[in-house]
Amino acid sequence: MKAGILLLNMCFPVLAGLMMLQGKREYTGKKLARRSLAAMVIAACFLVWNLTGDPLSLHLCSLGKDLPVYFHVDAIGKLFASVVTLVWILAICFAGEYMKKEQDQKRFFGFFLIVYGVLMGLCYAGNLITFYLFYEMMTLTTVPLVLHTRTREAITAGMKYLLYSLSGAYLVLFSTYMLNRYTTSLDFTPGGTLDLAAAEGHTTLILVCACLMILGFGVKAGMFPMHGWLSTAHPVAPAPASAVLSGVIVKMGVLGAIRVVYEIIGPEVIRGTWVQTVWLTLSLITVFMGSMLAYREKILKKRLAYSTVSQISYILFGLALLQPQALTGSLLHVVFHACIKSCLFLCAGAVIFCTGKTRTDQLTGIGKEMPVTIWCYTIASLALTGIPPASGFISKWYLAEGALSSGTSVFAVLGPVVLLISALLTAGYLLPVSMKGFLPGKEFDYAHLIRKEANLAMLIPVSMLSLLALLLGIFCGPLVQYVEKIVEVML
Amino acid sequence: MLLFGANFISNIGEEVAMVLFGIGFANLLFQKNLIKKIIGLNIMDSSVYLFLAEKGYIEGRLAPIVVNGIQDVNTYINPIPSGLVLTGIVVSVSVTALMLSLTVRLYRRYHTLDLDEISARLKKEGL
Amino acid sequence: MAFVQNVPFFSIILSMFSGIVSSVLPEKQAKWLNTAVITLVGAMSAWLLSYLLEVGGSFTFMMGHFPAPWGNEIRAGALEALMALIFSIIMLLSLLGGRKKLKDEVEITKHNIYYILTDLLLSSLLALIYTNDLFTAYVFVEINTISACGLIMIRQNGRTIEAAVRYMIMSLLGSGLLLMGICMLYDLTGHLLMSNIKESVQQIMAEGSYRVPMLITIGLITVGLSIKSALFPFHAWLPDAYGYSTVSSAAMLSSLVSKGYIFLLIKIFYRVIGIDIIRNSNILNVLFVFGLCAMIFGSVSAIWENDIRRMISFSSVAQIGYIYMGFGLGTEAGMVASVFHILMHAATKSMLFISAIGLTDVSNGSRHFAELTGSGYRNKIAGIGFTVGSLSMVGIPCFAGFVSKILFAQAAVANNAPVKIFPTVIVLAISTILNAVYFLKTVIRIYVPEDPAFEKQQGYLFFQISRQKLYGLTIICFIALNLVLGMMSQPIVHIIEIGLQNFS
Amino acid sequence: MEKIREEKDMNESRQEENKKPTVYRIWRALKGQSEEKAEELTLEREQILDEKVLEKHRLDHEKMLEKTYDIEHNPIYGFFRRFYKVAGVLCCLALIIILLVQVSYLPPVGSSSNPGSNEVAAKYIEDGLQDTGAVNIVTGMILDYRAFDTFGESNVLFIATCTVLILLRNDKKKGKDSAEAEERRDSYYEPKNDVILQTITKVLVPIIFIFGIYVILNGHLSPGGGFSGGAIIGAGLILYLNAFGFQKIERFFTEKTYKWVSFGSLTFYCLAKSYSFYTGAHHLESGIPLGKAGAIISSGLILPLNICVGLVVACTMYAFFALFRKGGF
Repeated sequence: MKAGILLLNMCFPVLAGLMMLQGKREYTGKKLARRSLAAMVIAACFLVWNLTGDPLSLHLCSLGKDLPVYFHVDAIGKLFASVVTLVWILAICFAGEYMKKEQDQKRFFGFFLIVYGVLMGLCYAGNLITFYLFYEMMTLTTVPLVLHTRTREAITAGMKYLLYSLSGAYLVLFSTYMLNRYTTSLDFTPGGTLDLAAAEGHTTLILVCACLMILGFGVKAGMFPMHGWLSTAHPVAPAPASAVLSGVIVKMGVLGAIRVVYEIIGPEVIRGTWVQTVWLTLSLITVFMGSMLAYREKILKKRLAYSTVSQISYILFGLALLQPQALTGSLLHVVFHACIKSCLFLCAGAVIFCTGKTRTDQLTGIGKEMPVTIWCYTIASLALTGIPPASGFISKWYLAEGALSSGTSVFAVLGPVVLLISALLTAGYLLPVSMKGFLPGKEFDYAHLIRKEANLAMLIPVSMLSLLALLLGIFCGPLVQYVEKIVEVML
Repeated sequence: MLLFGANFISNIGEEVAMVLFGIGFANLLFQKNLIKKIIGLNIMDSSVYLFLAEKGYIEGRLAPIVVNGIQDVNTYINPIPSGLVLTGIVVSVSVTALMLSLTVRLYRRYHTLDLDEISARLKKEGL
Repeated sequence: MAFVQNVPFFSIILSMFSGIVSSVLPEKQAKWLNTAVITLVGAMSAWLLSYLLEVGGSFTFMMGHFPAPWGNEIRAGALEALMALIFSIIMLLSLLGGRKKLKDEVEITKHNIYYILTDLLLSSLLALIYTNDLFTAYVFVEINTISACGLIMIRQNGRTIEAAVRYMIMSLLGSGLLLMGICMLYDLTGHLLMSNIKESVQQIMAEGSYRVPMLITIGLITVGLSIKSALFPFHAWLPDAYGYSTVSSAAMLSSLVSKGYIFLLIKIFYRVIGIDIIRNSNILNVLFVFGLCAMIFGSVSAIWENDIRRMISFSSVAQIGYIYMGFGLGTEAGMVASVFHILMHAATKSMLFISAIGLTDVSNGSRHFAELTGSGYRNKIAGIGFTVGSLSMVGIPCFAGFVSKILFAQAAVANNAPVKIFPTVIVLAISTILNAVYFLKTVIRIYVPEDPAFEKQQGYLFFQISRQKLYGLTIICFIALNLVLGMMSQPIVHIIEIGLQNFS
Repeated sequence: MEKIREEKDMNESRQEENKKPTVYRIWRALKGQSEEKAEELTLEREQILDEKVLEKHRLDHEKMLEKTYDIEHNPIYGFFRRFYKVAGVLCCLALIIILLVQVSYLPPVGSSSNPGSNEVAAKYIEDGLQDTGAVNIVTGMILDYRAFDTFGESNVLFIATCTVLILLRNDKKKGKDSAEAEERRDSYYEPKNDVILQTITKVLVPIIFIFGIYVILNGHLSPGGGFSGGAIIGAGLILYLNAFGFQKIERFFTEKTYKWVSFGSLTFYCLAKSYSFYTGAHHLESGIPLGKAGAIISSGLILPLNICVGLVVACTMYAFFALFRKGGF
């Protein structure tokens, strides 16, 4: 019974999406949005059903020799799954209005649902093979979202996204082959499944594999050497798509890193080795560089994309510290950043939808034109900057604390410093928009000012997300306890 | 001479066959002219027949045709290589016919026998 | 002796006889005869396969009244039956899929010759699969070569004839070396039947006389067969031959002919020389290096290619490189991976060719990427087929390619010669990513919509499934085959393993 | 029209040439003079290609040549060519040396203790007569012991003919091109009626045929057999064609004849051999009498098989020639 529900949670959205793709008649955007919203709600019910109740596992089938497809619902999976579902429902509400201006919405919504199903599978995946399978599927099914407009740059962006992700995935795959000899099993078990007897004397190889895997998942998470695709793919995708891309899809790289480091190889193997150093260095570089790039960027969506790069590297930095509080911080930041960044992207989408302005220097006085949107934007940016009591503050606090109390010599100090600097930069690149927006200055002529406020279908998701960004920070107790429970199991 | 084995002197006939084989091989591979290529092919095949004939031959014995009922092993040479030669000849005849007909077609179309030139012409045709 | 044991003999003789009969039939009857024969052979091979899986082991079949060392023999085991089954299925599908193009591209008076050629090609493939006698193998290799050449140049424009000449030259060099090797092997052992040769080869290697000539002979045979199957430095003929011949020929050549030679090479390794001797010699390392070169080179030149069919042909250069790389690993697992890759590549590559022709047909027959824009919408079924094939080539899970890549990687990692692990895995990764580059580029290209006005002006015609039911059916069967290979690979891999055990 | 006139006066010249005494002709030959009017004995072939076409081809050819091998314009190509040559020679030498080394290790020629002369050869020699009834052991071997190879071999011939048919058969409908072009092409293919050739052919061809038939029929008694005899008969056919041209030979040998003869013989071959394979594999008696050794009618299936092979080979040889000559029968 439970297994059936689990499968339904993955298959139902996919089937719904396929039906939507195959549907002959060309529906209006609203009707499509309503249908997909209904589908999402049903899927969410299944999800809730899964969340309540003890962790269950399911052997589906087997792709060839010792390649079982195996699902296992555990705490992290539940956390990610709920975040995904939340963002998804809101994004679909938004899309129903936003996609009016776009071509063939049928395909958009269809693939949107399919991607959701695949993500569910990714969250529930119980071993590395299954994870890889759904990881590839996710890459392939998100490409249509990226090149939705199918202009030339959209297609090049799609190719870039595809190649980056595939090469990352292959890094993972081939280090999986290598690792396969030294592990008892590829199932995810906290503390790692490394077979110490077999691993004796092969530590270098294992470390190389670990490094490759981290890099491979880092591609999806936009870690430093391979962050190029984000800034290309996000701006060309329609706003709901880019919201989920940087809100959720990118997090899946993080999930992969967690799975591999904490549940396959085991933190003890990596702690204090060069791999940890490399990882920390790369993530810190990315944090700083992402903020700088975002600071220098003029196009709003690109700026947000770069900010995603730096924010995700906060999470990776936390993971790399291999230290309980830091891990807590990272997981918290996963949740918060999902809400915040999708909120920001949806705001940008709303602005583009209503005014057609994409560059930040055009946005003077935008606050007068569409105040509600920009208020939500402001709240979200404050949260991202980490102004207490908004949510970003909590996660960053945990991160900094973890960094200081982790035994890593240089990074213990360097980490918090970099985090602070980049927080300042974050304020520097996010807030000017709303300042200019609300206080356009004297030469702004109020005569030609017209209210272009987005309508409810857009405002509701945006405001809900910004409220979440605020409230999760204020009433963060239960969430923090939940995360700490996870962390206890892992470390 | 260290390179070579014990029977270098006694197998002189086979060495001729081998040299022929190498010559035919090189002709088939490196000649530009198709007809010369085909000649090389035939040289190669006949060298194989020579080799087989040398293999079948045994000092001072008769051809494997039973004469007045003597069926002693020590009377006749080894019949198997002769059979192989027969098969090989037929195969090479058919292959040669095929190659020649291909050559004729190419010549009728491009008025040349030079393979590189033919490919240059093909590029010019942009076919 | 169970009646089912006649199946190898029947299927060889039947396909040959149908070829002979087709020479006096008009083309329509020849076509039906050909289809019927291929189907029948497939069915019989399936029957034989089930029988052999039931009883296990393998059996030999005396061709004539004289037992082993004197007469000819054919031998059938599980692996041979599997090969025969898959080959006949793929040949049938390729013929069905390319039938319409055949009508357009080959003048009607030569159709029955086309079917004669395919019948004899089938018979020679079956004989190569089943035979237990080296010289018979040589004769049928020649039949295979000649009929393949005929299949290339039956569509007569300059390109195909030139390609046929190049193909013939290369494969004649190969068969010259092969024949010379066989003669020397006969000279050293005094036998022509594989099992007897193996005994005396073991003896020779044991007592150490004739070790040098034996190694050189093995080298001759290997080089000959790898030339014939277009291993990397000898692939110059391949792109033209596959790229310009009529589509069924291209599908059959790329998926069957070269695979037949490779299978013969496997048989020689196992049943003639003995795999241990091969592993102790350096030949496998040479094959390994060339295989790696082929993997990189083929993919790179496929990326620069601007013509869809030539691109697919170059990719099959790379795939043949994979197979030889698997040999080169020198382990049982590597061999299994190679054999599975043979099947996978046969299935996928023929599908790619067939669906590529569907795409070019709706683009005024032009094969350049620029014109292919949006053809995935004009011909939906072909678009789907091409996408599935590309994903399988790129190695996405659930498709056949993923399984063979995983098998290769596992074989490489489990290899006990650590010097081979890293080259293999790294080159696998690189060439997979290169595959991804050119195949997915094409897929995205065919799904980028073309401006309808432009399409109308170009006069692109749209594909109606009602018009070509056969074509659609073929593509669907291909997709099904690919999914079967990808999802239920376990029993097939099992069959391959036991088959190889029966070999040695 | 004027072609006919040329032929006429050429015949006249030849007749008056014949009138002169033989001694005179020998004497003139000794003096080293050539015959008068010798240049009239030229074949049509040179007359048919007119100069303009040849000139065009030649110029085009030269242009292509310099286009193909312009070393100074693309030096890489030039380097490649030179490298190619050197590599070619080196490969050839390396191959030869390897093979020489190989051969020098092989068992010595002519010694009776080679691995080749083992129980297989012994069995063929000792029991060959009893097993197959063929006095000629090689024939017995290729047609009975190892018949599968030989069957494949005749299929090689068959398929080779098919491919040559694909390439060279011109399926032009006769109605397509005008009558005089037709006549022109025929005159192109037909040789001039050469008296010497025709006389000699009249004498030789029957002898050749009879010899070929003899070789085929005695394939199991003496050297020879289907392949050699068939080749001989094919040579006879080709000679006849060269002497008398297509119209005469098409009275008794057309493409249809070729098709049916080869079909019939191959079918018989296939059926007979499958019968014997089947019975052999199932250890049944193939109730075919071997007859008395040494007689023409003996050795079971070998005689009919030889005849079939002979027919196939003869037809194939002739078909090759006809296809190369005219693109049809």
